[in-house]
Amino acid sequence: MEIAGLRLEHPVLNGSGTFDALAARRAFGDDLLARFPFSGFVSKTITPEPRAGNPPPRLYETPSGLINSIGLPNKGLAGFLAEDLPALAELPVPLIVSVMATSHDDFERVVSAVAARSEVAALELNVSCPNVESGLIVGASAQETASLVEALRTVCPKPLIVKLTPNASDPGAIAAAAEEAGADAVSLINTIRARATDPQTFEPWLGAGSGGLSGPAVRAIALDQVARVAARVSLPVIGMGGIESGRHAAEFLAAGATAVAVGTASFRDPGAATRVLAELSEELRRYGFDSLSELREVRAPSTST
Amino acid sequence: MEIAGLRLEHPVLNGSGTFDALAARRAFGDDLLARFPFSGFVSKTITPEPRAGNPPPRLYETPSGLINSIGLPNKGLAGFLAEDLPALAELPVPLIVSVMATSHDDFERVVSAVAARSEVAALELNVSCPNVESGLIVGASAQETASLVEALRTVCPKPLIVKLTPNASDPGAIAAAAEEAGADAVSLINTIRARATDPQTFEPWLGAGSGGLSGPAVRAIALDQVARVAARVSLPVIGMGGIESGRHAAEFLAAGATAVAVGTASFRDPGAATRVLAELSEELRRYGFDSLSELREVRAPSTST
Amino acid sequence: MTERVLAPFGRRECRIVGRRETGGYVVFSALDAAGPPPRAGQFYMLAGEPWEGEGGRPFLARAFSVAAAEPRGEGTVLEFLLEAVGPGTAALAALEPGAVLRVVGPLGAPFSSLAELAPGAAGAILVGGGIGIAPLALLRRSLAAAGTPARTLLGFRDEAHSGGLELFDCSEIRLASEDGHAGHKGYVTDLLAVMLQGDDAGTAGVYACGPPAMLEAVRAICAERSVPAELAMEAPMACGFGACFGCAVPLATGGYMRVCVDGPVVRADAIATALVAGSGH
Amino acid sequence: MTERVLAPFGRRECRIVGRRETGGYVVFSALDAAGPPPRAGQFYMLAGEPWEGEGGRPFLARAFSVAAAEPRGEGTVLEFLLEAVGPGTAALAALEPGAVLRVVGPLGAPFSSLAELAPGAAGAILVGGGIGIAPLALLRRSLAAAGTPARTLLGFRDEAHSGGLELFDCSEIRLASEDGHAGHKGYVTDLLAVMLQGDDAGTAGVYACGPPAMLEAVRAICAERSVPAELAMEAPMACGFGACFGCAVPLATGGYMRVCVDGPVVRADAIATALVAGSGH
Ligand SMILES: Cc1cc2nc3c(=O)[nH]c(=O)nc-3n(C[C@H](O)[C@H](O)[C@H](O)COP(=O)(O)OP(=O)(O)OC[C@H]3O[C@@H](n4cnc5c(N)ncnc54)[C@H](O)[C@@H]3O)c2cc1C
Ligand SMILES: Cc1cc2nc3c(=O)[nH]c(=O)nc-3n(C[C@H](O)[C@H](O)[C@H](O)COP(=O)(O)OP(=O)(O)OC[C@H]3O[C@@H](n4cnc5c(N)ncnc54)[C@H](O)[C@@H]3O)c2cc1C
Ligand SMILES: Cc1cc2nc3c(=O)[nH]c(=O)nc-3n(C[C@H](O)[C@H](O)[C@H](O)COP(=O)(O)O)c2cc1C
Ligand SMILES: Cc1cc2nc3c(=O)[nH]c(=O)nc-3n(C[C@H](O)[C@H](O)[C@H](O)COP(=O)(O)O)c2cc1C
Ligand code: FES
Ligand code: FES
Repeated sequence: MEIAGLRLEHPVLNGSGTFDALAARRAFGDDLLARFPFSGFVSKTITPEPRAGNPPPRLYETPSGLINSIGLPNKGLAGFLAEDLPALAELPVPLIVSVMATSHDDFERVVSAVAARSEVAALELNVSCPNVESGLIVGASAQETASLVEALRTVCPKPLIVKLTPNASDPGAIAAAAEEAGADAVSLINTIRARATDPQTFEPWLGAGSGGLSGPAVRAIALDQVARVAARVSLPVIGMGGIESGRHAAEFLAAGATAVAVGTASFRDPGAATRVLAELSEELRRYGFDSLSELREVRAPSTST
Repeated sequence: MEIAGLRLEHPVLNGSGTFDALAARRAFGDDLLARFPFSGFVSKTITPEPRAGNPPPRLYETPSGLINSIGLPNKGLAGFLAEDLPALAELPVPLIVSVMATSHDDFERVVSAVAARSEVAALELNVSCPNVESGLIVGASAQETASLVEALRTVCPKPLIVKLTPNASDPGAIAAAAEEAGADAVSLINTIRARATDPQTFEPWLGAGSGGLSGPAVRAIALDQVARVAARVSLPVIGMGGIESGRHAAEFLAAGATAVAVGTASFRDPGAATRVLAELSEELRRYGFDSLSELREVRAPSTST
Repeated sequence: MTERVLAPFGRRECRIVGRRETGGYVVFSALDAAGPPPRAGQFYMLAGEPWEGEGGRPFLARAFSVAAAEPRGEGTVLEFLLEAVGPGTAALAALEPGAVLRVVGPLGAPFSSLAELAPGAAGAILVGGGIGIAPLALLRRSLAAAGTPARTLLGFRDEAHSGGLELFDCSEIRLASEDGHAGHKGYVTDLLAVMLQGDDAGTAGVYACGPPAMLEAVRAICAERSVPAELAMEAPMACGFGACFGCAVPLATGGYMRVCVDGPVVRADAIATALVAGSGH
Repeated sequence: MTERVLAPFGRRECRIVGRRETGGYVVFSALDAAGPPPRAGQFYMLAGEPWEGEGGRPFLARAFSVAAAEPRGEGTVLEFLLEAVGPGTAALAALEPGAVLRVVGPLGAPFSSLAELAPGAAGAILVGGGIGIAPLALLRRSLAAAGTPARTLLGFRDEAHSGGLELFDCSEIRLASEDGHAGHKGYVTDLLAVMLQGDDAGTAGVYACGPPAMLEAVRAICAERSVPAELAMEAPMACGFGACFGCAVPLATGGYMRVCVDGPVVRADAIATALVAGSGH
């Protein structure tokens, strides 16, 4: 299949920041490469300068979900290009690099430097991370999103995926703005702003005060936003949020997604995406769909409230 | 305790639309009155004209949550005033009537007619229901909310609670607009837009296409919005969203809420609010808080991202 | 109208006291120490403890018609007939004696007496399909106790969906099965149509419970012949006591009723259709 | 550095083959047919089947140090020492032989050999507190197998938190207990301090695992006396294989390490503190 000019073996990617292929290789060795579960690998979001990330605690388990407040720890652009990119190039699938910055200039610097590298197949713009100020501002506003994408479009000859925030009144409008401004695809949802309480002190539990919710708890919300966005734009949509099974993947595809991503489910089982893919084929067969695109045609107009 | 000029025996209310005291009286008889679980009763939202509600299916169970797409069935203003209000007046607690309309004129008509009735202690404005168009529009915009509340303030001598939608980029800004315009309190969260898929056909499952998510799945999201809103306004905040235990209630109070409401938990146990209240007292004792307001002072500034 | 028996307010805990398997279904019984004896047609919202399972479901309680109710000590032993079709029913079907059952009920409107349903009728006809035979078992007993003559027609898909016959302690049951493994090969409503052809319409009242398609057929047959009928309906429920407005069934006069408080037993001519999207499985 | 044993990619299913209670804790063992034998200090992410419970938790798998590993047939019997402190540990503690255990592992960096940790040292000192004695049990055996002399100091809060001693098949354990029910009345780090006073700093290497406050005391004592030490750390984990960046512990040089891939065993002088917000219980 092809999405935004990217050739993929199958429709299951990873969510940015939910799988570190280099760390996983330390844990699983080359068995990881032999059984690599994703059809394309999305890196954790990188920023212009190195970041240490948020003070712990960074995690809180909720009913059927997880709050994280990681704070985008990363080596920064230079460290990523020098150390990580060559190692990531050994993965058997196309590489999509997720990037974030807090100004147009910084964004342009990161995007052009990353796009210039031959190891990189596509870029994803994280304008939706709830843990860093710029994500909130850009991703919640159609205008901000459009102006950013327009600016980056000119410095990025590679496919540009815009990752939408669910913390917006109307994600469809943001997606439409991104399309208008030249994005090649959109992906959603990122995590939903959430908070936990210290069991002993009743103060905020997370070191950074609040974080983002992911996992099965958010799946129904994600599915709705994917359906609304897919109804609004003709760009390919990469759907994610709580996908744990092939059934769930099929639901996102039926709602209009072209591909899906597995995030939190990989924490519970590093090979979850492999199972999701196998179950998805099984679902298609059971319900008599000949192809993914046939499943996508099911979708009813999603204008209802 | 007092909230927005309303005297309440304790801090546990019901969420609008999650407890029909008249139907419950048919099921439980006067045992309901003898053991009434809430300190104030919030009616299901009423509208100017009668509504039949959405076509079935109206419900879908999600991991630790529930999607509903009920569509505000109600007898309309006249039917409510004539038939329901006298019966609701028999409840042993103050009555808060939730109202919604799709224009300022209609809103004014409903609010002034309801406020004129002596059985009514306070009104709640539903500007946040995800199932009816106006809720989306008004509740997602600070300006719309302010102009509505200003208009209704002049026709409503009784306490006016504004129920906020979680489907907004910045609920704190909406709350601030409501405060500025003269609201006496805010309540949140209403349900979060969500969607389900028909297990057989892969089409949208709910009769209306989409609905709203409630229950434990949304609690961490609700807690964050309550903390942000409480940090932004000095109005009393009625917090709700997935509260199932006294522990959860204490977390909302520690985040800045003055009172809490129990919604979906009542479906699983009609007397859930009674248990929540008992457990809340137990929590206060265990952690050495002398009063609810002491618990509320725990809250750290919630400006962190 | 036969009055509903009111439920104690709130949820209470009962103990499972019996469990057996029967023709693809499970019958389990619970000792309800604090609740009143229910009437036929009423239901309970049931959940286990613990309840939420793998994948975060079941989350809500599930509705079950009471199939038998016998006094024991101060309380009542309630019997339920259960078909495992999803996570909630699977979890309940796995409960062993001694386990805690969380209960709200009895809920909803019961069946009417024959005199109320069909004044002057000589006898009742009970029509049950699949798991829907459950409330008819209790109804059959209460009709017998009242001295009301009744004939019982029960239909099943196949042998794997044919449990609970032993809940009926009478010998004049007529059976139908879609695969022909027992009784008439075909639908139970075939038997009803034949029976009502013979009957004078004025001499019978019909009580039915079963899958939506069966109820719709009963509704049509009885409407055509002007035979008064009551249907015990199902609809997806979140609460069971009128709180959520989720269990909507369209009324003949427009709008919707709530199955949990306005039903589950309804006059067949009160509803627009028994084929409600989202009901059945 | 002793190399980590790599885990097979993905999650696999094992069977519980044994379970016993010991001084407030539970020891359970599982037959891992497909995984390699682990090294001391490594851990596994464990979950039951089904896993999610009442209230929607546990949701994520939980981390457990391997306390013993013995070959059986083609596979390995893994033993874990478990203290029930919340929904995840409670669910695991309830698993009976025959139940399915979902497993990812072995994960993380193991303890170094004494020659690697403290070149020239004459012997190892193992310092364990509470449930933290688990990885030391396996370490003690592997040191013994390598012929490395080792003394073992174990501390417990009280009798209800003192299980698992029998995992150490050696007689020279010295005990401390806060309530004085066994051995020295006080902290296990009191014993360590005394022992290191007598010792020449160059003659020992310390391996420690236990609650954050104990590890921090070990770190301080060893730093003061320049004794090389390795700590097996804990931190809340979502994944266990470096995917989530949740298990952060501050480094002495600034920034954070991930306990799951950069640890759990770390050089004591590499971290800024063992008292990390959110760790322990
Ligand atoms: C008044 C009344 C009386 C009843 N009496 C009996 C009885 O005596 N015995 C008996 O066995 N059953 C009875 N039922 C039916 C029983 O309540 C259902 O079978 C049960 O609720 C199914 O729950 P489940 O979790 O096993 O299956 P579910 O997963 O809830 O599946 C049941 C059906 O619901 C739909 N569905 C699938 N997924 C979802 C979802 N996530 N959310 C919502 N709907 C979904 C599908 O159509 C599916 O086939 C009665 C129902 C009512 C309303
Ligand atoms: C490498 C490693 C090895 C370990 N080895 C062992 C071992 O051998 N034996 C053993 O018994 N334990 C071991 N542990 C600890 C064990 O993993 C924890 O005790 C377990 O994860 C607790 O899970 P729980 O659900 O029982 O408790 P939780 O509810 O997770 O509570 C544990 C603590 O987490 C915090 N907490 C409370 N609620 C939440 C929430 N919702 N989300 C996040 N945090 C919360 C609190 O501080 C609480 O006290 C090890 C941990 C690590 C990292
Ligand atoms: C621990 C964690 C870290 C994440 N880091 C990033 C990130 O760096 N960049 C990003 O765009 N999304 C990040 N996400 C969001 C995921 O990519 C995904 O959008 C979200 O988790 C929803 O999918 P899921 O429910 O399958 O996890 C992160 C999510 C988690 C749970
Ligand atoms: C079935 C159902 C119907 C509801 N109807 C209304 C309504 O009429 N008006 C309203 O303001 N909120 C309505 N709500 C929202 C609840 O009042 C509450 O804000 C929300 O459910 C979150 O709380 P909970 O998680 O405790 O249920 C409804 C919620 C549910 C589940
Ligand atoms: S099930 Fe909630 S109103 Fe009927
Ligand atoms: S637990 Fe996920 S990175 Fe360590």
